[in-house]
Amino acid sequence: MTVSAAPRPHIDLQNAVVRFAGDSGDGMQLTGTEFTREAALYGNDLATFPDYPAEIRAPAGTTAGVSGYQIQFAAHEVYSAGDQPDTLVAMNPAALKVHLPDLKRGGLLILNEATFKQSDLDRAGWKTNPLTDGTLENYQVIKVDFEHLVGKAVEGAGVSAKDASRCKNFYALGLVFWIYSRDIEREEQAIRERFKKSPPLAEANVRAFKAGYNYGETIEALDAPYSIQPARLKPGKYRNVTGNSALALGLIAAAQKAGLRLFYGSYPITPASDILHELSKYRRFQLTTFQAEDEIAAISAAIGASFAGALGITGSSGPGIALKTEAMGLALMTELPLVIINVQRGGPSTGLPTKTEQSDLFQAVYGRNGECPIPVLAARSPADCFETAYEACRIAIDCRTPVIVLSDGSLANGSEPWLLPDVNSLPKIEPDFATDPAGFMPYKRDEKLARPWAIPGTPGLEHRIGGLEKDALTGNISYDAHNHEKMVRTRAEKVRRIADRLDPTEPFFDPEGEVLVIGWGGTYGSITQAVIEARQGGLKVGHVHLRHVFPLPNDLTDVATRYRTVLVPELNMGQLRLHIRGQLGLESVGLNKIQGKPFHVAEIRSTIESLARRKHLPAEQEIA
Amino acid sequence: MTVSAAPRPHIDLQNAVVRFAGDSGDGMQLTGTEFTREAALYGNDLATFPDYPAEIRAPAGTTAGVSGYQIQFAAHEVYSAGDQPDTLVAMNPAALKVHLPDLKRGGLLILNEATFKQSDLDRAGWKTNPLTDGTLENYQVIKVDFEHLVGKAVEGAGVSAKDASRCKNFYALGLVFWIYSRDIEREEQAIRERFKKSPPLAEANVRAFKAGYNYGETIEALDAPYSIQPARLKPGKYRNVTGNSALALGLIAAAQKAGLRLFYGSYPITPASDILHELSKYRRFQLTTFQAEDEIAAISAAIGASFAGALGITGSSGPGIALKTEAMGLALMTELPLVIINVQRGGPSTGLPTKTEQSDLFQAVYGRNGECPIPVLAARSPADCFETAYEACRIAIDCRTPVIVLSDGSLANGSEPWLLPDVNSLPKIEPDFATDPAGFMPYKRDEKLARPWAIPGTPGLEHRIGGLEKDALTGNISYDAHNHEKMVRTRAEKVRRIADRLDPTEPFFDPEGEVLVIGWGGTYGSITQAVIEARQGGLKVGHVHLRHVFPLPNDLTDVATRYRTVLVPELNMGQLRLHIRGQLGLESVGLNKIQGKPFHVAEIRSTIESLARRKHLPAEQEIA
Amino acid sequence: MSAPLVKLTKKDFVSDQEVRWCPGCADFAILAGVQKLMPELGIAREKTVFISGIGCASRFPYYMNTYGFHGIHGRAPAIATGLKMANPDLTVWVVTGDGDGLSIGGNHLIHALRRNVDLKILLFDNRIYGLTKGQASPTSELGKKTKSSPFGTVDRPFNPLTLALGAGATFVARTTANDMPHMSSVLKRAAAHKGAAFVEIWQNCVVFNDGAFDEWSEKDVRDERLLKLEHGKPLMYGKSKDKGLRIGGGFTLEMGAADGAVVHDESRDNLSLALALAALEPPWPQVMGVLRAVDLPTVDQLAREQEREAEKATRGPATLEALLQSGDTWDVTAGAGDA
Amino acid sequence: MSAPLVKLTKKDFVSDQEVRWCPGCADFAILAGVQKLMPELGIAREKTVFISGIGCASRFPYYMNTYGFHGIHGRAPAIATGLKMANPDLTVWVVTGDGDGLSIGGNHLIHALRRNVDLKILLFDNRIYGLTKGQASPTSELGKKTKSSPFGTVDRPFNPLTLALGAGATFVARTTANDMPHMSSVLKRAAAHKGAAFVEIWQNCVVFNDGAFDEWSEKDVRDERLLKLEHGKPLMYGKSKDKGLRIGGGFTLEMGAADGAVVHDESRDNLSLALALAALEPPWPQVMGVLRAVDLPTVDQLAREQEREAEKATRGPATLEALLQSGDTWDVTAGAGDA
Ligand SMILES: Cc1ncc(C[n+]2csc(CCOP(=O)(O)OP(=O)(O)O)c2C)c(N)n1
Ligand SMILES: Cc1ncc(C[n+]2csc(CCOP(=O)(O)OP(=O)(O)O)c2C)c(N)n1
Ligand code: SF4
Ligand code: SF4
Ligand SMILES: [Mg+2]
Ligand SMILES: [Mg+2]
Repeated sequence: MTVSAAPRPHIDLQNAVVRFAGDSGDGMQLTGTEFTREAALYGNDLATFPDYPAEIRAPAGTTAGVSGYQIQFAAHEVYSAGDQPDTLVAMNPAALKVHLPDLKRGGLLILNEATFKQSDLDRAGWKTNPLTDGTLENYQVIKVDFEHLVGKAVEGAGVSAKDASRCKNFYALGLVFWIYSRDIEREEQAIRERFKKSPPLAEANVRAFKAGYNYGETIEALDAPYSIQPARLKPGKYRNVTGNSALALGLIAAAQKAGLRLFYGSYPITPASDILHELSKYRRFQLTTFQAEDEIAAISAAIGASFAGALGITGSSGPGIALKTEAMGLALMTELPLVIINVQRGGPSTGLPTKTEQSDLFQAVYGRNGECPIPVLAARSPADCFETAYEACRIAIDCRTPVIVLSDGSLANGSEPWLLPDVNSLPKIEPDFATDPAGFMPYKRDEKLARPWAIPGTPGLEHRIGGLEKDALTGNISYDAHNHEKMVRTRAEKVRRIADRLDPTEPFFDPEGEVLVIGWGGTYGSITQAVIEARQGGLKVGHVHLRHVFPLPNDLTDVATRYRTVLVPELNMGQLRLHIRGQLGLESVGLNKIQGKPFHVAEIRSTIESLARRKHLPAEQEIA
Repeated sequence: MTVSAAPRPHIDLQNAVVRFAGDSGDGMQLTGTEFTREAALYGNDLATFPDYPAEIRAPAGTTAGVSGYQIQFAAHEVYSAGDQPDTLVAMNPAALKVHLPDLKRGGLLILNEATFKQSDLDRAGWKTNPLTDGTLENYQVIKVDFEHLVGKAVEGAGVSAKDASRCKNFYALGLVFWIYSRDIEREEQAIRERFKKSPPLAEANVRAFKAGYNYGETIEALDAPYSIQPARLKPGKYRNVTGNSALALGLIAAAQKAGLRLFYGSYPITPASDILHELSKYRRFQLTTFQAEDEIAAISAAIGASFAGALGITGSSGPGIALKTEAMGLALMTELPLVIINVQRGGPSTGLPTKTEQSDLFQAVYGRNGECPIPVLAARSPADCFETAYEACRIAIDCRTPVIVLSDGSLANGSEPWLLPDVNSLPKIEPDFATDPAGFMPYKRDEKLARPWAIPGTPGLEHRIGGLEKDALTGNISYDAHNHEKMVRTRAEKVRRIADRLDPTEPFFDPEGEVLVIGWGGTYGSITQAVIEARQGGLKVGHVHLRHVFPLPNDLTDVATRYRTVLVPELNMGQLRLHIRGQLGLESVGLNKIQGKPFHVAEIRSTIESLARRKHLPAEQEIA
Repeated sequence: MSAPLVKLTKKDFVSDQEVRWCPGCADFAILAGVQKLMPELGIAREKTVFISGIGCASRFPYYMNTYGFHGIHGRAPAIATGLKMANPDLTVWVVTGDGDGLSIGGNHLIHALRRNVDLKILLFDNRIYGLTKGQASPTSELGKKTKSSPFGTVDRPFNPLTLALGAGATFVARTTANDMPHMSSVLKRAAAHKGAAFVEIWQNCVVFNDGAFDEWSEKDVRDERLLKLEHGKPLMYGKSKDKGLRIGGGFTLEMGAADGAVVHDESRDNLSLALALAALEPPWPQVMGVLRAVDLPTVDQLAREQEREAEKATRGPATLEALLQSGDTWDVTAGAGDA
Repeated sequence: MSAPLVKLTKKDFVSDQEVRWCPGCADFAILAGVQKLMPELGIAREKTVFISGIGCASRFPYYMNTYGFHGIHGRAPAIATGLKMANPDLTVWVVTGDGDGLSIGGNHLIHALRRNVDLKILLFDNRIYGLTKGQASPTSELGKKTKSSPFGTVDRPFNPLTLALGAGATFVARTTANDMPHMSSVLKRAAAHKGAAFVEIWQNCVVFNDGAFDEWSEKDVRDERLLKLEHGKPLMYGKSKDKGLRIGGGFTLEMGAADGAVVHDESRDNLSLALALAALEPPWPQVMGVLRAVDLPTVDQLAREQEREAEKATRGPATLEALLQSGDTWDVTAGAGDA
């Protein structure tokens, strides 16, 4: 892969963390996404973390309206979007206010100089001007007069002044491309493709982008350009995916492999809506998307679709999942396949809709009336959303059961390179519809304790199901006391047996030692990186990341006893920790953060280190 | 209190268990209730257990349509409705089929002879005639030709043949009155009062009742009449109450003591509907009942009412509670008083709507999105519903928090004598509305961490609340990371502190010993009786019955360590057991029954005994 | 897979389940009517699905020897929408009550109607909650004393017909369980309608609301108090069809003699006539029959058409491989791998 | 407790919160209109409450310096019902969006309307989901391409006006955020109505559905395409009021010349005129203004009256003691106690 030559010698780096930040209207999400795509195509490994406000567009120039996008890209494997940026692009004083505290000491700071007028500063809540009051003295500051430079660059492209000003983000992108020696030709094509409906806009953006790139040359005081070689990833074909799009693809893959129509019933909600948007594009794959009137209708329709013989799926986030809990009970009782996706966000209630959190585990495992055991799977990275979704569909169909998938806001919007799976080697999924009237009994079970899936349209199998307790064989309504006990225990056992079919738990890194870190969901990257770093310091540390949150792996306690202590870092108040103690009696120390943000690697690493040193183990570890 | 003289000498008993069973249309619930009232007025202690089908009236004569009502009444304190009836009234073969297995060996069986025709037997599923095939040989059988005898008795009362036949149940009641030497004059008055709108009907029922009573005399082969002296209960004024009516009274009492309007928003559902019916009668107490369009509207309206400064309450059963979980999060975020009542029934889904179960504990404690801690209280007996409801309201108002009350079907419909509390000695409840604009901050907290309750109509305190995360002081929307962590922890701490204010846990019976039985909810009676019996066998047993399911008492683990083992009997798969292990690390053995029915005393007693004998403790104890 | 076309009879649609309604309940009549109708439709048992919510009425599917789903309270229209969209070949009936369909399930109902999902929706209206033993429902008359309203309700009731029309329903009708021929003809019309067909059926609950419809069912008065609609015929009623509804001043209806009565037209796009009729309250006659029947594309049909167009518009093969590999991809070559 | 009666101004109703809508959003105009209206109503700030659900529109309460409650998605009418029934002295406004009010919250809306709760309900209709970034709403036109319907929607939209009328609303009106004088007059009428007042407000979302109402807002065409209703005045429109709606054959409306036009009557009990007008679709003019305004008792009022009657009817004192001791009681005398 060629990189366009730059006159100055490159400085080779192993990795870098870049954050783009600006007003909601400044196009920072787009800028970040473009940079990410180029890094991916170049062959870096990477991880991203977009972070935007709950309002569509909060008042310009205020801290409430700041939108950010962070990427870590590297010549080696990357597990998280990074704790502290090496380079921060701040398009206005509000963005600087919000993000400066995170910038690495000595880091590169690119500022939009023209926006530091007194009124701007006031709006952002700066008491004095950071450009002049010494605030920035520990950083390499690049002040750019974007308005002026962009204006000049796009002169003659045939766009209005307003549109010209909107090209700022591509100017900034160009500059960062120069700093990290990225391929500008590929990006130029991408820009032209994106704006193909308006050639003048395309032209203007390309000019701004190139001007930004060239501007890099002119900055003397800079160490850059840097270069970061492609990572030596596992061979194969790659694609950069966000969690939500990988999840959508996983669902389609499962339906296609099973030969079923995919029915996705959903009601929009941040951060789950993109799954609906994504799936809606693929109508050609025997795929029905149904934007229901609410979440209850969405899950009910999915149940109806499953009854009809489709793969019924529904997705939402915490508040919407709350509304679905009654119908989940119906799916459990009728023992139909159903997948329920929860892309978690900050709670409780409406909470922090655009922030990430892991606080819906209790709801997923315990949040229903009656004895209502439903398997719960959690995805650990954007690309892993594919596999988790696929596996959830497989279990749902195999066992005729609702299955919950937990994702979260950081996975949903974050992205990483994804090694495309070989379609033929995906596990088989066989819906195995009942067709034979001889001896047909709606609730006669197979060895997985699954009942037959007998769909309308099949002659001779007419039968009735519903949410009242049912006879263990005929499925007719039964109020019999012992039948009820039997059915409750059978439904529990059906789910329990899923654990019997799991692969043995093999911790990453050390198979025994001082600390076992047990995680689930989106903390995977930060934990992995933290364990790597702790082990570099000589500690023996293992890491188990649970895909199966319920039922838990049978051997988890056994594995845990091989370590002196167990640490459970979570973006909640300790839900998995209570869950494994309640289910398994497994004691652990919690590391809990509830700030709507992922862990910093350092927070976990230092906790591992201090635990390894401690004689007496605390119950919860404060974040240093 | 005088008992009308009976010619034969009475046999003194300490207690008796009587069950009335018949078709849904036979009026068995009424018969049972009448007998219960009389026993209460006579001064017996008692406990009752009504059990009826989910259909209004299933096909006549089938086992599906059988409705039963059991009472235990005694000359001593009574804790449960009894395991096995001493006397069974079976108004048709179906009732016999369903209930005969429970009748005590040698027990008294009163049968409606005329209903044992072949077609009746077929409909009830008897292969041969139990009257003649030896099935009944171990019982004292009294065959009564009700149709004929009742017909004769009411001749001339001026009612139709159909209405005459409907008097059967009072004939049966009369007979049982004779058997247990009850006061027929008081009952005669009661019947006349009940049918006061139709004097002929009143007359007919009175005649049937008296004829039944007199019929007793004529039965030679009987040990009866029995007599059971009044129980020596704590002195005071008593009243017989069902759990639902006690609960309704508890709510009214709390609102009255607090000087607040009571607003009850609800949507009908078995077995919670009677709370709505009951409250609807008391419109004169500044009380609004609102039958909402669904459960979501019911809780939302209650939240709106609390915002307005009323005591907002909502009630339902499992499936309806599921629908309320989203709005519970809103109540938590807005920190308004709210009481949510769940009268549990058999689950999951629609489950067994008229049967009892304790399987919504998980839902109550863990069933919401986000970190959403809500105190959970459980009532232990019909009369205790009053106190529990009162306490829940007090906490809700004191702490500005939603509070969940768990009752269940057996408590709701069951009844017992209730020692009326002295209204003046009920704990104070002070809503303490904010009125002073000086320094007013919507989220500034007091020492209980409660925020001010500033209601619309108060000048100068205008403010806005909602479900988004809010600033720790102003209550304005805040997306700040550290503010969120602070608020999540503060909300948790507010609830946790409730435990600090609880009385120390003092186990009933032995303060240390072999077994501590920890229970919650409607199992109180069976556990108490079982412990009494186990102790009579020489075992040292304690009993803790948790009113506060969440937060748990701080000293529970300490108390538990004073016993060799802890037994947790539950009408579910072990939800409290998992909860105390998860929350406290407290290990216990579970005794679990999921049959839609209360425990038999014997099931718990034998488990206590076998646990006391065992060396190695099992995880779950099978019911023998 | 499809069953041999033997001629079915009513009996073929009777399931083996014991019917658990109270003796005398009007639900029995509706059940009989529907079971009788089924063979006339010529649709195989296995292609027929009954979906319900919760309530006495909602036990209906158990008694039909077809596929059936006894859902949760209020959600039948949503379950049915999913079923129908997943398999448009099925004939889908929804059975609901006045509480199930208009109280908790009101939103799903109006959305199914606006979407024009091809469902036959039967609302058994007994103006009471039966299964939960006698609370007021959204069709209970203002001031009605029930278990939940011992002093009388304070909520004005819905008119199910105006609600359905206001929601944009393409087929709206009313009938009563105690007029079997009328009910049969209306059910048949509903079955024939392609789209969401809404039928309110007056149904007497003998236990909790006995006599709710007596005002309109007693022999001597019913002809005077009910107006049976017929498409293309004037709006006439009365024992000897001597009365009619005519146009009054300023866009109103007027009671008067039969001649000059407005001619009923079910197929009008404009809602005004249907609505005027639906909204009539005593002393006006209550209308019975089909108020509106217009043909519009159904959502299940539109969705499938869109799917076929999407398939046609696809460039390249619609395989899973192609899908996964779409977008920007890159290769990492062997040998360089370190993972 | 009640505030001194000083004359308030618009400013008094502006809260200290930063308004977080997109520049150019029509929500700003509605906010300004409502803030301007408030002092004209002569109701104290503390007696005024704004309740909303979730959506861009639903941020509204934060910007009003009154009591306010930003509820959960779709539930504002239910929250408001509880509030109003608990304290009928308050003036309660509900602000909702087309998604909030007609999709997830449709049921609460129609029930609030049928109950005639004394609420002023403003539905900000931008025919799109704003806050969640551009999905179709129940008022999006059939075939509309949105994020959730890249091939166009397949669901027919609701007509909010016919829906409200069908639900029995006692006050139904429409206005648009880009005609401040009209909007002000309609809001004022809504405020004056005793009962549930439903107002649909056309509101342009500049980001996700810009131009949705251009067809009716551009200067040169709007008079031809909008018919402004006035009570007691004939149904006329057109720049020079030369066109009118008249009665056609068989109970229909007809476009024609102004004279002979039907006279608008908001106060009719009969729904037909209001509905005929509400249901008009292009090429017919769209109506603006008050379609229906009838006086009927409100549920909050009826409930309080019932309460007063219950109090009057009480035999003996309505004390807590008396309540607890009602029913059959008995005494256990001291000395015999063993517990
Ligand atoms: C979520 C939920 N809420 C409440 C109930 C209780 N419930 C069952 S049926 C019913 C109403 C029945 O009335 P209707 O729909 O009119 O049917 P009917 O029994 O009169 O035929 C109610 C409230 C329930 N099963 N589920
Ligand atoms: C239970 C629940 N479901 C979904 C959402 C996500 N959500 C927030 S606002 C909204 C729709 C907003 O549309 P509309 O009501 O038209 O308001 P607008 O933003 O257009 O003003 C949705 C789906 C939510 N917050 N809660
Ligand atoms: S309660 Fe009423 S509706 Fe229900 S089965 Fe009985 S009569 Fe029919
Ligand atoms: S997204 Fe649309 S409705 Fe929402 S604030 Fe922006 S312009 Fe207004
Ligand atoms: Mg009903
Ligand atoms: Mg909208």
